Amino acid sequence: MPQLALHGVVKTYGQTRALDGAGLELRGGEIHALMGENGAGKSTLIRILAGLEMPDAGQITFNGAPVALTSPAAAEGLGLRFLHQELQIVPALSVAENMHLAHPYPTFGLGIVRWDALRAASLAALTRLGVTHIDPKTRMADLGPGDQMLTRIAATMIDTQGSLPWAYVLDEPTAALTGAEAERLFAALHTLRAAGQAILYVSHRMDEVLALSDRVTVLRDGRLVSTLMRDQVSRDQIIQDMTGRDFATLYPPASGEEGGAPLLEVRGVQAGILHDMDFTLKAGEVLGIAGLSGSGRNHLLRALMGAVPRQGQVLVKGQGIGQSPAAAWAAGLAYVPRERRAEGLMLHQPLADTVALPHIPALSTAGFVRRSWITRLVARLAQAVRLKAQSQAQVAAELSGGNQQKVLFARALAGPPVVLLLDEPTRGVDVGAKFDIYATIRGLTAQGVGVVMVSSDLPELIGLSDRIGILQGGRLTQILPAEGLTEGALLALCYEKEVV
Amino acid sequence: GEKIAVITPYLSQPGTQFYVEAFEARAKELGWEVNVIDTQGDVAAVISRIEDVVAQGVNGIVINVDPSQIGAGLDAAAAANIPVVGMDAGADARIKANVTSNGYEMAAVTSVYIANRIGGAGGVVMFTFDAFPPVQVRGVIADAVFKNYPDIKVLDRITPDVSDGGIADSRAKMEALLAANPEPGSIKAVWAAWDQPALGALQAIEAAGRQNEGIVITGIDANPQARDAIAAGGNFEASVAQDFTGIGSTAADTMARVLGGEVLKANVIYVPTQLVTSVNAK
Amino acid sequence: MVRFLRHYGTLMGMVAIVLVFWALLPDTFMTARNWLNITQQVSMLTVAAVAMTVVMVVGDFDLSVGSMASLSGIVAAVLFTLGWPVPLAVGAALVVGLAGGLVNGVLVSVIGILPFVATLATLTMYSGAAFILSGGKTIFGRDIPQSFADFAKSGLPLGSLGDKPVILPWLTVLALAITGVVFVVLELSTYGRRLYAIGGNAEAARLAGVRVTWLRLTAYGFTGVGAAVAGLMYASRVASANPTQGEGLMLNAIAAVFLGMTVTRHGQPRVVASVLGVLVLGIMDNGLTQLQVDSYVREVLVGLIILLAVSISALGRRATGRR
Amino acid sequence: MVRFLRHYGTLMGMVAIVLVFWALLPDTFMTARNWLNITQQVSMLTVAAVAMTVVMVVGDFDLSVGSMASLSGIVAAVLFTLGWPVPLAVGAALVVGLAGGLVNGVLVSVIGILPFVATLATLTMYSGAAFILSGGKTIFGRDIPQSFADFAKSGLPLGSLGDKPVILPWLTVLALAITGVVFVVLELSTYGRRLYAIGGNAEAARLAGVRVTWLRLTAYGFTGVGAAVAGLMYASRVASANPTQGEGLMLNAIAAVFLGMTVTRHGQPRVVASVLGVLVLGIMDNGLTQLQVDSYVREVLVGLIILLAVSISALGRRATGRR
Ligand SMILES: Nc1ncnc2c1ncn2[C@@H]1O[C@H](COP(=O)(O)OP(=O)(O)OP(=O)(O)O)[C@@H](O)[C@H]1O
Ligand SMILES: Nc1ncnc2c1ncn2[C@@H]1O[C@H](COP(=O)(O)OP(=O)(O)OP(=O)(O)O)[C@@H](O)[C@H]1O
Ligand SMILES: [Mg+2]
Ligand SMILES: [Mg+2]
Repeated sequence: MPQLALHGVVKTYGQTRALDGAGLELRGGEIHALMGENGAGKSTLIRILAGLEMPDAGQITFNGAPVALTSPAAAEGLGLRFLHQELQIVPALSVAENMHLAHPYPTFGLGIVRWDALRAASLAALTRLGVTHIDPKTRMADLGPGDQMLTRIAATMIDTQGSLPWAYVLDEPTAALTGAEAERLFAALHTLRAAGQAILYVSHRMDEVLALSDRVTVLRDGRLVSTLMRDQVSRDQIIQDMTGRDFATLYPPASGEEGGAPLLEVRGVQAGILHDMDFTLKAGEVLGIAGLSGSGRNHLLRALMGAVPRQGQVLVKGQGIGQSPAAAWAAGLAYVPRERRAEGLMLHQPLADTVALPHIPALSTAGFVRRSWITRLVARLAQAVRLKAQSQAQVAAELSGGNQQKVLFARALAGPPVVLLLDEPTRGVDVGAKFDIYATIRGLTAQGVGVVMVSSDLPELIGLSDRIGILQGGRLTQILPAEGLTEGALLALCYEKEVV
Repeated sequence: GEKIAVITPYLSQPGTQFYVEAFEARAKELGWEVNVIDTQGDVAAVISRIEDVVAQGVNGIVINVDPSQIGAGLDAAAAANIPVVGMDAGADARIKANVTSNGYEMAAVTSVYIANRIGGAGGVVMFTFDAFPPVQVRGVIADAVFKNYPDIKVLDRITPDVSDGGIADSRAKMEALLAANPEPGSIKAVWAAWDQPALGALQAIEAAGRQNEGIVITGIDANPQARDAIAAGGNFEASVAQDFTGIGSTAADTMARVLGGEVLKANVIYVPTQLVTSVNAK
Repeated sequence: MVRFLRHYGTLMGMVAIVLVFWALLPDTFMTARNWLNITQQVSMLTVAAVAMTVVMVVGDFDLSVGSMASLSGIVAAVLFTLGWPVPLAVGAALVVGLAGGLVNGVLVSVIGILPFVATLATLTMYSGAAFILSGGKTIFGRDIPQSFADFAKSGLPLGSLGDKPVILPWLTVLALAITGVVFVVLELSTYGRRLYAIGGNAEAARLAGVRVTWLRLTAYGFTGVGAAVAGLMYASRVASANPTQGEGLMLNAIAAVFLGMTVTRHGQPRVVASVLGVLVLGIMDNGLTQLQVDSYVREVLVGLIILLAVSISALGRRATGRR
Repeated sequence: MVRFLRHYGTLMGMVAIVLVFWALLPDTFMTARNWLNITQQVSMLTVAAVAMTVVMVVGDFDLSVGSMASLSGIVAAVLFTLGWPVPLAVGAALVVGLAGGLVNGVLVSVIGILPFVATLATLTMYSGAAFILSGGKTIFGRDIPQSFADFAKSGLPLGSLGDKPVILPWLTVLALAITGVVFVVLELSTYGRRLYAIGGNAEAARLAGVRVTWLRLTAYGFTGVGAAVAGLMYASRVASANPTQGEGLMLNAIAAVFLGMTVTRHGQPRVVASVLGVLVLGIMDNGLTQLQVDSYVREVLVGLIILLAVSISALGRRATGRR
């Protein structure tokens, strides 16, 4: 069995020490989970394996012999295939061309591309993953996020003349997948393992990791903490290793009882694929929204914010609100968007600017902003969400994913809000930061804030919500209490119509 | 020796080059140190550069833009008592003298040449450029001359794109006009306010195979490329030679007289021009 | 060290340039008179660059500032020839600038054309309009009222140095005033903070309640008015108007803003930095002319200086981590 | 309908323009000779636009193509005056083009300067170099070898029409050949597909192991050589070289590529589309001149046509959803 090992890897960026003695050992025929909090160095380690970054120190050996991974070609030559963390696609090119981004195109010679062979190779790889509904000629931009991810995963399984892959390195492959799509991926991974291939796998979804992996390696602050067999390790142990702290229970208990006055009333709202939206949110209540990919969850929050055109009425505390994000923020709606980098942050500006932006009217007099007010507000909020940043002037791009998310939470809290709209609030966020975020949400509901939360993380949805609305093809089919629901039951409800 | 600054926005134009060179040659004999500054079309920058050389403390300044556009610079020079001489510039109380050719005269010579050659009748294409005052006056005279012949019809008055010197765009424009007037004899003459459009028109006529229709082309300036074409005996028949060398050296001599303390009476000094045809082109 | 170079590289480069000129031109460079000259010479470019900064803050460009400057000069001059009084004609030229800017804004912000393309097309159109209005001629001489031409020739008396009076030119005063106004608008007002947010991430700004389409449109309006002011200053300085005279402003204004961006903390466009950029260009022009460096060599040197400043800043940004 | 307009709007506009000219100029517009003329007139712009397409495919710009074209013409002409044989001088000019392009590539790709800034600075430098080499003069007449000037005057005999021979000018042939080569490289070769991938998402390409830095650098090399070829064609056509003669190429080349992008399916830059864009500009120039439309009005009209095409495409893209 081939074996790849890294020892004592060190990597610094400017003043950040991303890796500080990290290590890993990967064998054929295993599914190996790589775990760690946000910023623990997982992706950095993977980029080093991929030949995209050079380590400052450390050794890499393949079957016992030292190797130098100085370029992506060198990594490919060793039979390593990568799926990097960010959803990296070229929207303007076809599925087939996207799948061959990391691999040589088949040619007639002289670099002239053989399009038929290109498509055939892509189709074969898709089929290997059990995906048959994607045509390699389609433009990548025309696929949904789930299909895009499947395509990228399939791309790691392409046959090339050069070297056969033996190891697949997948950095958060399921972050954008629904349950069913993830299942398909897991089945494919099992097949690969059975064929003696190795899989290195990064995920923040604890249940997934526990169900799938043979071994678990945990990094903390760039250091190797432990590598253990699945059957020697418990969930609590992994969390303990990752965070150095102990979370008896991840979901803080609901504090107050719901049943206050109605805060948000949605009456016959239509927008895009959404139809006949009717629901009421009461003070202190968390309404979870469950649904399959493309069911319109994202669209629902955007419609409430007035970011997409809508018909029908949206009332906050009994008052109708105008159709623009400005009107929504002014009425006390606060929004934490799904894509924090694309939709939330001013990545290269001081984080205080991002936090203050929607609240500028309240932070200014006679058209001029009051710097001191902003400073005071941001200082208070940063503390409230336990933000780890050097200063208010630090740019958001320099923060880890979890802390970036906390910046957006801080912004949502500034109002203070009447209703909080959350879209996948903990996507790609580590356990520690997740706990902080859950505590923040609970703290708000205790003060009577209402929350509408979209999440694909079903345990989270069940753990935090008071009621859960099921969205199917743009319709809210039912709203039921979260108490006592299981993941399986919830998933079944989301699929209901298709099953029938 | 004396430090003299020559400041022009138009150095890349062939005429300007010649008189600047002649100026430099004469200046060398006089033992001057000459700094030639090209502002590449920017007139305000001419003012700025005048201010700079005034700060530097030159002994004299030579300009070739219209003085009314650079009043602030001339004031700065006057305040520092630095004499300014115009080289193909324009008249102004603040410059000691302007050395130039008579633009009205040159345009009259070529337009009358055309009128005579075509017997006072037929279609004429004009290439003009009104944005540049010395060239604009040429168009005014040609308009007047052609208007005086009732049977001469001005087919088009074209302003070519001069960012490339004017040949290529004039050629494209002429090609289009030739295509629009396919009948032999429908275009009798091309009058160009300077040589580049005349050369472009010539290329267009030859490329269209219409060089034997007797289309008469005239230019102004008689630059070497134009002289070659005229000497070849084709459609390009005449141009007017400005005595660039004479302008340059006269400007230097004028500056020398000013620096010598002489007070000049006439503030325009005309250097004679000459009609160039195949007889005297070489 | 690297970080230091990145933030202060360009600034130190500027100081070095000034010191070199001072050493080589001991008597004439470091004089009040020369510096007043420089400020006056760069005043039009300052206004154009400051105006350009506004659209660059929202992450856009405006290639049409140069032809808008030409057009505004021509509009005023043509109205002068029709006998309009100076304030009215100048006002009309500013209105044209505003209108032209808003047209750019509509094309980019409402219709959604790339700024480069939209303003490239309007560049052609505004320049064509300037040619049509003027009949392609330069308008000068008696057509330009004395009071209009005098503006650029006079200034605020500051006292006297030796025997000569020292005068702060009105052009300089105007450039400073406009810089001040734009500084206040961009850095201190809520409007300006929103523009910066749009430049940082337009979609995020929209979701945060910023009226992106409208604000982006108005930013072009600012730039259009600024371009018109620069064009009028130019026309006053040369006491004439020519349909091509603003052409040089556009590339220089953009160069100045970019040069300025190399000194700012996060590489953002900022008013004061843009003015620094303008000064670098102006000082180079002034000093190299006084040193009698050939005009063409000067051009190459200016290109090199820009590249050097920008390279240091780019490399520095790289070395300190992400960009 | 909207979708239809978006894809075919510009194409239909082109056809409409041609039909209008045909109707208004029944005898002279739709003739083989006129079309051969047009192709020859636009041949230099075609090469420049096709070269520009290469860098635009990777999502960049090259503002220096115009001054590189001037420089290459000057280099060849200066070498002619030194007695170099034509092929050697032309070869040297092409090497200068390649070198200049690679310098741009290094600045943008290796050092990481924004394309706009880097090529703005090199624009100044290459233009300065052309001025220095030529001493600011136009090189012409006996200095230009006959064989070099003849290239632009002759062509491939195609037969005869009526009494006159019909000749496909070499300039047209060369432009077609270069278009063909670049088409094959961009659309059919692995190299070209990698360039498109970089333009689509450079970060994704980098993570996938595409040598982004290197490929981007080479793209500028292509563009530099293309600009040099355009400059040589220009010099041959006017049988002279002038340090500013390429200036008009840059903005027109960019305009042509953008105009072309309005016809492509997803708004990408493509070679054939760029050539269409060039043709639109050339046909407008030819037809409007034949109709004796005032040059200034023509300028405004061309700007309007570009805006119209781009607006329709932008609005269409909006209406059909994604951008
Ligand atoms: N290019 C870079 N420049 C500077 N710092 C970086 C860079 N890449 C990563 N870092 C820093 O290195 C550390 C490790 O980051 P890395 O992306 O490897 O974490 P991760 O474990 O993958 O986290 P996540 O779970 O959020 O994906 C973080 O502190 C991060 O901010
Ligand atoms: N701006 C838009 N214009 C047109 N259609 C849209 C727009 N936004 C979303 N849609 C469509 O509306 C449907 C619902 O999308 P939405 O993103 O809300 O679903 P979702 O439940 O959040 O799923 P996912 O998790 O895949 O994002 C999808 O079919 C999507 O293509
Ligand atoms: Mg990661
Ligand atoms: Mg969605």
